[in-house]
Amino acid sequence: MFKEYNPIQDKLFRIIDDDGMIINKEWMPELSDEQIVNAYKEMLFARTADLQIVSYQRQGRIYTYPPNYGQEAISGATGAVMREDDWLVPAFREMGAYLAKGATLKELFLYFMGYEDGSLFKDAKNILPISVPIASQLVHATGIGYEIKYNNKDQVVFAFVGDGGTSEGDFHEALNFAGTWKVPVIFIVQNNQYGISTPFSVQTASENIAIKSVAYGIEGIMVDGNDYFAMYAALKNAAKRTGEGNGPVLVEAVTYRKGAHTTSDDPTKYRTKEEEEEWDKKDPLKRLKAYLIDKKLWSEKEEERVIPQYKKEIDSQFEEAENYPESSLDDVFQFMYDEMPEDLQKQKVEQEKFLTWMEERK
Amino acid sequence: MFKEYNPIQDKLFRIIDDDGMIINKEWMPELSDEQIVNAYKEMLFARTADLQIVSYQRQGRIYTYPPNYGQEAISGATGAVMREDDWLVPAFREMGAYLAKGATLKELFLYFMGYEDGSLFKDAKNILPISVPIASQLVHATGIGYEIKYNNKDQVVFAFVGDGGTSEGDFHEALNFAGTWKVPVIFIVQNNQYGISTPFSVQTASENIAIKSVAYGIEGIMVDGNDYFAMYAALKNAAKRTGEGNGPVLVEAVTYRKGAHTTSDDPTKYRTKEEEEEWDKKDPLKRLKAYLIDKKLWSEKEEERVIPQYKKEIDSQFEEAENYPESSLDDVFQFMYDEMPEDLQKQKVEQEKFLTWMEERK
Amino acid sequence: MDGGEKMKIMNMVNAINDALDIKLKEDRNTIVYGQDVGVEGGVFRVTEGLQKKYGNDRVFDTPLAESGIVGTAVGMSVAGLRPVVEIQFSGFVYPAFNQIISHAARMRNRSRGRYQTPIVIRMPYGGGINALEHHSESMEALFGHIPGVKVVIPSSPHDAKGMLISAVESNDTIIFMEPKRIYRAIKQEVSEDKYSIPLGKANIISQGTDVTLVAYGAMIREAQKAMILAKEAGISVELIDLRSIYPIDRDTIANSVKKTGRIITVTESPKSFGVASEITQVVNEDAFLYLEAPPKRITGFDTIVPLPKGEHHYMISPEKIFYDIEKTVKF
Amino acid sequence: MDGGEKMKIMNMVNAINDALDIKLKEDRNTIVYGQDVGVEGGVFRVTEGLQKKYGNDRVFDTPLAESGIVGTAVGMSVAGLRPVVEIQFSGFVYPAFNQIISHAARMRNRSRGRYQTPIVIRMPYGGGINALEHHSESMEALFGHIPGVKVVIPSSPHDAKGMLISAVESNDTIIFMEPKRIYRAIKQEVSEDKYSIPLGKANIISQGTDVTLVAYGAMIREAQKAMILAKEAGISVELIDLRSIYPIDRDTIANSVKKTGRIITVTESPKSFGVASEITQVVNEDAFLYLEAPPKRITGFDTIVPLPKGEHHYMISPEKIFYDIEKTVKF
Ligand SMILES: Cc1ncc(C[n+]2csc(CCOP(=O)(O)OP(=O)(O)O)c2C)c(N)n1
Ligand SMILES: Cc1ncc(C[n+]2csc(CCOP(=O)(O)OP(=O)(O)O)c2C)c(N)n1
Ligand SMILES: [Mg+2]
Ligand SMILES: [Mg+2]
Repeated sequence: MFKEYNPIQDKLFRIIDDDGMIINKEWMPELSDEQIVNAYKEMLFARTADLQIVSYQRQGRIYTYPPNYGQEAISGATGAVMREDDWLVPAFREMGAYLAKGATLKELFLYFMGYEDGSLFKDAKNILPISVPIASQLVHATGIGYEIKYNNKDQVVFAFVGDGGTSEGDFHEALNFAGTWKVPVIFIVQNNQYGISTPFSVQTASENIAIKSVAYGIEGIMVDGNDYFAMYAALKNAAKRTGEGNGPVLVEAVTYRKGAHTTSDDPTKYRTKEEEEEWDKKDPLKRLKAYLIDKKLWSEKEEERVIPQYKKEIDSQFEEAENYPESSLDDVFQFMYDEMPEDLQKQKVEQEKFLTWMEERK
Repeated sequence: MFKEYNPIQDKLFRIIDDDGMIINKEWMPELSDEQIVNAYKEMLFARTADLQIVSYQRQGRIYTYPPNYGQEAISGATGAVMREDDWLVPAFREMGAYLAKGATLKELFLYFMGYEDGSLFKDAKNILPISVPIASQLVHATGIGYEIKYNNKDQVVFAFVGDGGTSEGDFHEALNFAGTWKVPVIFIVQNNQYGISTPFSVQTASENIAIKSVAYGIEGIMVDGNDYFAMYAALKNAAKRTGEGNGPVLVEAVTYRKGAHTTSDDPTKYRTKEEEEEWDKKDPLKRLKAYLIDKKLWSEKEEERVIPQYKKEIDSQFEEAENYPESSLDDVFQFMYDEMPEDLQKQKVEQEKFLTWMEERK
Repeated sequence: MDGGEKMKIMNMVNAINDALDIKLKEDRNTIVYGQDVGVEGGVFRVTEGLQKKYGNDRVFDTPLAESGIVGTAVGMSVAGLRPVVEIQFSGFVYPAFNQIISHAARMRNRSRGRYQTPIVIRMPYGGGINALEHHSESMEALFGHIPGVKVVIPSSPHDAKGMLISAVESNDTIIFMEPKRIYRAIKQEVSEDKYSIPLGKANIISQGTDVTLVAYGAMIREAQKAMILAKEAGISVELIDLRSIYPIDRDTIANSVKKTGRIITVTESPKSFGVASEITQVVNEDAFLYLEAPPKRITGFDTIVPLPKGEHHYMISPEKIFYDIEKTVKF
Repeated sequence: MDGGEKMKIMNMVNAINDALDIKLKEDRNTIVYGQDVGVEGGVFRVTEGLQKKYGNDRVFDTPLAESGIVGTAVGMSVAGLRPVVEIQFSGFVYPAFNQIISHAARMRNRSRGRYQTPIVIRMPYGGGINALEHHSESMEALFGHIPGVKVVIPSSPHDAKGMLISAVESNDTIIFMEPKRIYRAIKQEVSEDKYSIPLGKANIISQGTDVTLVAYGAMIREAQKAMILAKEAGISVELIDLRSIYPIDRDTIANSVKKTGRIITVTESPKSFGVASEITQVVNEDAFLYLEAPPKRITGFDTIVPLPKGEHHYMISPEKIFYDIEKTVKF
């Protein structure tokens, strides 16, 4: 696959076209009908949640949130390929992947409501918290890859970053270390064409992102990130390859951020309606749905049936999050060090004294 | 040239072979006999100086020094291609280039003797001081390139870095910015196979360094850095190309650090005699000399005649440096800010008071 | 002020924008760039409209790479330009730390005065805006410890404009930290003309006799609220806006302490190794015999700034300041 | 000490090597890496012989990239390893600053205790070795201001070994700064057994009554020389080796000042925002009423450390320390 879709030739790996028709049978992954329907449902759930969150945000019930809208196939395919023991190293825009790993929507809500516990992802095995400083998490992925190799474990790391993130020095260092160490890491770049308002053409003069793999002597492939099957096939292949000790893989997932950068961003300032409409034609859900309907595996009716269920589920998790216990002063201090240094204890005690004074003053 | 020697094909651009015979007439640069002889003389001078400095160092007359020994053709060719107005952004191992730009040996001696004034390069136009934090200077080159483009100047930036330096994030950011900004910068990587003791294979799994250019959508070429003509032709071409607004160029100069990393390093710990001997065959001076002797432009006798002259010249500049005036307390303070802040003035005054006390105490 | 001066109601965002506008108009060497500062006009809209006005080669977006942003500014400034770069949030300046400490701060000294790096590195800092991780820190003390740069922080629209103009005109590298919490919270009449406020001098906001209160940035507003409580309690506070973190205006502080005998410094930063400690040292050096109570620091904790739901535990309230004023005065 | 203990003459390089050796032998999760630490054994030979002994996957060279070095250590440690990484000189740690401040220092807090980053970041620091630019700085205060890491500095072979063993066994990220000037200058008997010295505690090197002298790293030796001069002048100095920059051992310092009434801190770092200011603040907080003279700082200047030919202007001499001891005692 990596030979055939050599990024030097600027080739895009696709399996279905914009209308959901298979155009690349050779690489069509072996997935049962049920698996495909489930994949669609997960993507639909993620999108429903996404749109719902934006409306919560408008109601002032949640802080800034970065929607995944339009990028669901990437997270969906990652979720399907990742095994329980595999590591997920997130950026911040791959909700479906967290959910697939075992994180809950409630936890995500907590995070974007500003609760520390939203980073816990309690029941998700081997997942790092969301990483805000762009691209810095990629080096961690390489480090985790080293541990896997060192201990001969059967694991693969899935690490996320955006197109903007490829400009950071840490992208370079992470891939370069990973290349020389030959560690089992898949670097997934969600190329959604923008870093906030900055278009891809301002990020780099490189023909595409996958091609950057040659700088590290590793495999790279440019995949239609809005094509669930292509993403699944590419990641499955990459995971096999890297898991067998052949070194890291760079997967560029070409996609489009249909929503705003975050709920505080206004994309009309920097992109055109025409562009948005062009990309609407490539919408990942639309395409997978067309495939399913064509195969009689899905229907508008079914969709109308599940969406209200999803909404209810989302609302219920959101409400749970809204009723989360308040954060305590302890929470600020307790995880700073393995054992709290004396001086830090004193700082806490002093604050408590002040709070008592405040109480008494009332 | 850049098409023909596409680094993706791992092709090495050479003009003369190990014995100084032309093997690539097509690209042989148009240089007069005099120019070639001069080039050889400059390289010979640089080498003579280099070896001399190592012996000064052994005598304890100079601190740590990083020899250029074996890499003279790269600096030599750069010096010949650079115009007066062009910028030179040094790393620290390209003596011949500084000299060509108008820096003096004496200044270099001052630098490695630990005088601040050794960074001044008084009569060299548009040259930055030596940069110690590896690769960090490359971003400056890109910035200078921006100014050139902004003001429509007829200038090119020649920026140096080592193979080790290509691993730093700043290498990535410098080339990526330069690529998107399309600025007139030539990034010259002296791939001397080692970063201190670390071999190239540990730096990167990339096939070669020139190939990293594709990650930035810029031209790249892998050149035999021990072949003066190849280096000259490549840089000349690169300068023309980039000067005409076609964006930056990455030139990998494949060479070998024949000496130690610095005078405090012992290469026998990490490389073999066989390897050194293999590279001896490719020595840049040996090859150019063979060419010249073959063309009857040079002789052993001539060489025996000039070397003592060079040595004398080197010694004389060294002695001048040794007699350089002592650094003053003023020197520590005066260039920190455009105007010295009051507090800094006070710090100086306090120190002066202490020095007076010391004097009086004696 | 003479009659010709035109005043306009501005918040800090407007005032900074105005300062940039003035300098861009006045000096073709002034260049403004960073992430999303062009088309978008900055995530806080500080550079709004400037790209349209001055063109893509003078106001523009860069790749997402802070070391690249500051490092290219070093190169540009050496070659004669005067870049004003934006770091989107101060929490993201660290990839550029090497370029700041190793080059911007050292190029003049290294080149023995031959080259200079007149760069302004603007960045919003500080807490109180319900932001994600890394968006709320106040790490100005880190920059204060770097020889070769200056560090300044305005506390009002008026100051922001005047100080930024000075910063752009300075031949030094200036770390210009903007208290984002009060970007839009304070509005005041600001002259539309060009004016500048010298860097390195503190500003006595109000005179007092019982205790000196030093603050800066968004903490000035909290300090002013605390002063109301103090007044009620019959305590006369002298409020100093530090304005310049480095160099520190020793004289203004020491003179005030000589009058009041007591000093409290308020900063949002972590407690240890912060600006307050430096001020305490300065006061010990310059006004030791006048001290009637231990110089007090009111700071954040030596912890990460909590996410929004816990941020109130960390943030400094007017009550907290008053609490310590009272304790210090009663010492 | 019981009879079984075997002692050996070691300098600090030997002692650090020995500590690494012990931990590598004892715990397969311990991993040592960095630039040239493998085949070469480090530019200062600190890791000499370890690669041969423990293999390429446990002691190895990396690409030349500090952010990569520290960042991969964050990943490894989260996954269960205990990396001890070397930064070749502290002047080259800045490319890794973001990984330290944004991740190593925050991962436990961010993940609510789920993950930890038991990393040791070793780096030689300080002046006095006639080195090139960026090879002589003492910027420990920068790290002291970062919540979530600990910062320690040994002053002798004995301490270096015991403190490094504690550092490797700590579940926190430890910035371990090594005073390269005394790497080989001090030799002493050091136990070949495993022992550890708790981090966070200062060490009273010698008791005294007139003035407290706080120093650390290479400055201890200079302080000891100054004490000879002080003794001649009839001044009794209490010398405290700070050992831990963060957290600071407040009690040991305050108790000493309560006895002596006077304190001087010696650091090689730039003057402003340094360790001395923090100690002055601590003393003002904890022993204000005992102070008989202003807490004094003896530091470098707010300048770049000069190149070798000018370094003597910057370096702190025993005479300088004595000069200030005398002034402080006579205050
Ligand atoms: C180091 C750093 N610089 C700047 C930011 C501010 N910021 C947050 S998201 C973003 C754009 C990211 O673009 P991209 O990597 O393409 O990811 P996307 O948002 O498109 O998913 C920026 C600049 C940051 N978080 N970290
Ligand atoms: C950022 C940084 N890290 C480490 C060093 C220490 N150091 C000096 S030279 C060198 C090796 C450089 O290798 P390379 O880039 O190949 O250049 P060469 O010495 O071979 O010319 C190292 C690690 C440094 N100067 N800067
Ligand atoms: Mg993007
Ligand atoms: Mg090299």
